[in-house]
Amino acid sequence: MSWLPEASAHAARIDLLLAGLTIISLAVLGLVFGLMVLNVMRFRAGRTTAVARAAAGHKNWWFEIAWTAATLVIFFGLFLWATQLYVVGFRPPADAIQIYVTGKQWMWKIQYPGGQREINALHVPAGRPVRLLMTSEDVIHDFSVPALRIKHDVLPGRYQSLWFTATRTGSFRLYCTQFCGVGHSRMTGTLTVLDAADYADWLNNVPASGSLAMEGEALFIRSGCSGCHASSRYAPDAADASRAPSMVGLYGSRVVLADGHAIVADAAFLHDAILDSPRRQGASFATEMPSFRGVLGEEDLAALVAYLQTLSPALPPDTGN
Amino acid sequence: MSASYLWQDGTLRSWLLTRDHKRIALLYLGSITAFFALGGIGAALIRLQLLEPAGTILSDATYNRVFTMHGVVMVWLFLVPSIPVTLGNFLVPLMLGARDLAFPRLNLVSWYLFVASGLLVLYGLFRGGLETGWTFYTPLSSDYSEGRVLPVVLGIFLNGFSSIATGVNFIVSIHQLRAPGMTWYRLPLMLWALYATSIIFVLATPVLGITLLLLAFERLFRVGVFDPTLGGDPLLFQQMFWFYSHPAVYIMILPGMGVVSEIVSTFCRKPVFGYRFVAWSSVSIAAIGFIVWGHHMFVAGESLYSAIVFSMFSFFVSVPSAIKVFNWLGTMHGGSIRLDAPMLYALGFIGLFTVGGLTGLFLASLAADVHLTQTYFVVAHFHYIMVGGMVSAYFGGLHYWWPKITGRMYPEIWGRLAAALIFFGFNLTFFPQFILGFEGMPRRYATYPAQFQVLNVLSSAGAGILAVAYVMPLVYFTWSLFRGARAPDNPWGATGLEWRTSSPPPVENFAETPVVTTDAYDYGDMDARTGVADAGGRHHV
Amino acid sequence: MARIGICWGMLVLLLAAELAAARAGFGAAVCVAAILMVLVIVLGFMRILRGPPLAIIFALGGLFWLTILLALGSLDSFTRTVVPVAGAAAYGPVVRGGAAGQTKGG
Amino acid sequence: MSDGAVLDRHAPYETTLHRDETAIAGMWLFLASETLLFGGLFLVCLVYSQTRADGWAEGVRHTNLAIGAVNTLVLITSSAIYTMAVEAGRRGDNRRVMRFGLGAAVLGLAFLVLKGVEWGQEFSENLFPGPHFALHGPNARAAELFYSFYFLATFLHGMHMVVGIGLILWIGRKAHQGAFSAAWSTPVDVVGLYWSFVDLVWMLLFPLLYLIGRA
Repeated sequence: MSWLPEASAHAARIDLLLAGLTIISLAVLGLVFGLMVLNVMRFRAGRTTAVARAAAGHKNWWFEIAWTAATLVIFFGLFLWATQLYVVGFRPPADAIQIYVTGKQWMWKIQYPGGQREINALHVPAGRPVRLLMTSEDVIHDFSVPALRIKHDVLPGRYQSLWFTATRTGSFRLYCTQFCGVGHSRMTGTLTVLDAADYADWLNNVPASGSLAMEGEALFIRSGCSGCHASSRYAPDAADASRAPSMVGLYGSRVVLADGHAIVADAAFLHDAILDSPRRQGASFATEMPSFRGVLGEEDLAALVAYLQTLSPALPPDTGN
Repeated sequence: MSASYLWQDGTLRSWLLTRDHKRIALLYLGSITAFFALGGIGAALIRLQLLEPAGTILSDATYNRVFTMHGVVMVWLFLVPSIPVTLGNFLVPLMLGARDLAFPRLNLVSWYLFVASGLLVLYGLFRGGLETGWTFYTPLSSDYSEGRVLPVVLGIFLNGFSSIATGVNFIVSIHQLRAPGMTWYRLPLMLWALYATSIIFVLATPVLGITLLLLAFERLFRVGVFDPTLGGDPLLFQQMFWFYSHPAVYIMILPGMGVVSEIVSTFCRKPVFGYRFVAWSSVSIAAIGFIVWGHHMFVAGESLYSAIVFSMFSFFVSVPSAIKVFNWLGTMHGGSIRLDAPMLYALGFIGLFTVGGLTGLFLASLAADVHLTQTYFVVAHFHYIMVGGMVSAYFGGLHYWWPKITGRMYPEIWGRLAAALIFFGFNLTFFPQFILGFEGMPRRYATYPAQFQVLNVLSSAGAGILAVAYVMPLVYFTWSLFRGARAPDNPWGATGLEWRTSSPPPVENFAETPVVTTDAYDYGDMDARTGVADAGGRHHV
Repeated sequence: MARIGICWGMLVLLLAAELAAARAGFGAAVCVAAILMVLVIVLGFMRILRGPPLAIIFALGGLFWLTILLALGSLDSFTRTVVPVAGAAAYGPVVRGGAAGQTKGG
Repeated sequence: MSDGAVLDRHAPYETTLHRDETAIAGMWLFLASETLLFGGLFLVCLVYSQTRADGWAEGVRHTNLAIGAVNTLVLITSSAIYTMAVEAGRRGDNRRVMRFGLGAAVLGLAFLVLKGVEWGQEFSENLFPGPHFALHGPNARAAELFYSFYFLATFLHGMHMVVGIGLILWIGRKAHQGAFSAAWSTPVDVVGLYWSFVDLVWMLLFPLLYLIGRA
């Protein structure tokens, strides 16, 4: 298990605050447990000496006042420290990139200023402030990125703002952390922090909004596929095959079926596999895939297949059937 | 002196129509034990499910129903009533030196309301289920939930009346029914704690009632005052919900603090250090506890001013709690400490409550809360308060007063073993969750990324131990009813009025109305030897 | 009996005053009249001053907690800052419901 | 303890005065609790009447002021009459308790009937929130909020009226049986507190639902 990374300067400042709180807590806890154990050892019935008891007598009113006051002073310091770090969140820099985030049962829809759209994935450049403007289409969600140490509820009927400046490139998990119904634990995604050049490159290569693949991605989530099949191109999700095979790189790969027969996963294979899932050799997944025959129409299937093809970026998409 | 309250009239009818506070306490004890078991089964299912990242036994939909069931049952059908309606009902008149509570009939009505509400809630939870979590946030609960919101919400509404009835009864009894000589500063600290609890019962519960009524209205007619499509504000629901539900935390913990004060004093054979501080800290917790609820909403979209104000108040509320902890430690200092089972539970309470309180500071600190809220850190924090603290105190209290309630001693060795096991199992279950929370694992997830598995497995292992430890008292308490040694009137050599009557007490509690001439916890002979401690105790304030 | 008659008369007069004030648009005067009516009922009909002292304590306690509920409960709504969204129409999602109502306060 | 000639063996009181004061204090405490129940409604009203002022006032303007005002008068009178029953109870005059109680209950019933008529009108005018809501324009949604509040508030108050009328009828029956005496009429007092409280709540709801924002 790796320790949670700090993907921004703010994250480091929060960790310092948490460390401060932890040290104070451990000191108090040590004091309480220490006094408890000492008292028990020293004043155990039958073991107590008159001398020990006599020594126990110096308590007075001032003692109570003094330590109460000390506690209050420490608390006030903590309060100021934590508040000052919180207020920052209400003051986004004017030059921040504005990205829209829409929560919907159970996916995150992301819209960039250039018109690019994504689902359950957020790409940002390192070193530039980014401001998320968030709203919900249905219930309350919560957009949370632990690596940045930030989160905020996403409410229907109004915008919420959340801003950050990521300083470390890489992929980090994002979660919905406000319980939002059946698919709550599937409403996760990936924040990818790219350096400036990669970001520009990425912006140019996102599938345009309204494309067949884009439609397929929405279907992939809406029909429940994303509940079991990993589809994020980036770590840490890509290799997760505990529930079902990962869709990343599936298109164009060789699949060995239960009867030992090997087959290349082309568009026709994907199309048929969605309708009736084939048994793979030696596979043991936590879930069994239902048939989507009669659930998804041909247009839907085409969109899904188009989307799955984008998950094997090295291969050119073919025209399938 | 007439026969004990247990056997005076053994018919079922006499139990179901009883107005004797002691019998009502036992009726409550039976009901909440059943609910505790039910909630515990929910907890076991949750921990089983989370053994594997992909989940093991439950579908997402079922998992959501199970954790909602666990939350609703534990909060309203076990934790909130727990100590007040069992130990409180049994002890308030005994500690006051009274024959019964002020309104005996109302007391019985409150039990029937409780049972009715419990059945209604269970009907909703098991015929269709509910998947909103115990917090019922709108618009999920009002427009989007497929669960049985209405029966559960109406059940909790009824439950509120039961709480209010108990609160009214306690407050009025403590004002009106004190035995001659029982001044306010001679009251056992348990009664101060229950008085403070009752304030919350009476003044917070109705706000929950109206909030849930508004929710039910919105659910029924699909339009209502929190509906965002009408420009309604879902945050207003949260404000009103937490106006009750945060003080409800103090409903759960204050009686536990009362129990611990009694136990610590008895097993140290010393008056509680700083009696008046401890007494008033109960009342101030109840009062300040009403003005901190907004700290549940730091990331919910509440205004900056509001967040700052509530954060500051939240720091304040920890002061009276700290006063209690240090005064208990002060009580132990220079005492003559015996480590019987109740004392072990009390020590466990002090330790675990301290952890819970300190982690509360993390959540009161605005910026830290942003990272930690809605994660397993919060889950661990409130379980330290409610299970580590409150349930420990409840078990401690049951062991302490068991001889008085039943007239039988429980087996001491088993009692100590269970106490130790609960402490160990509890920490193993919930400590890893603090780390999980810091790492960012969100709460209420049926499945989770594989990186969190190790800590989850540790937590589930702890839960297994905890389950065994909780079943043990059920077994040996039952055994003791038939085979336990007969209890003397005052097995612990304690000072309260309840120990001056027989074990179990007669129907009318006291053969003669007791007259109080000394302070609570007046372990006179010992104080004569130590001298200073007693004088110190008296001159506080 | 005379006491009850007087109280009743006062209540009717206050009701009339309330209606007049409402017609004239004096919201504040309506509130004052309503509070006076409540006082007449508490003092005249419920006879709080002749009840046990506990009655007064409980009534004041209820009033105090009501104040907490109203003051702190509305604090958030009255101090909320609204996120100004520039260019939302250009590429942002459309917000459902009464966003217009949200722009008040702060 | 066998001083139970006057008092029930289970009743934990020393004297009758002690018992009566306790009952009255208990009722006041319950009313404090009720205050917070309605307090939640007042909070909703406070927030929306300020932050969605225009739509809220729009809603207020569509309530039926005539019925509201008459109902207020009815309730004031009912409360006054019941207070006379309380006075009669203190003198042990069972006949008057019954008569005044009945009068108060009839007026209470009249209030509910009028309220029902008003509701009926509002339903037929499509003022009940929902897809067919009568009002349109920029303030319509907030006006729907107001009517959500209006119907729940009047429903909750109406429920309290029903309970109150039930309690008064129970008092009337006891009075008919001659249960009260100059020495003991506490139930009459306690029910009187409750009935006046229900009246009191209406004194606050009336301006909130009908007056403030109308002009």
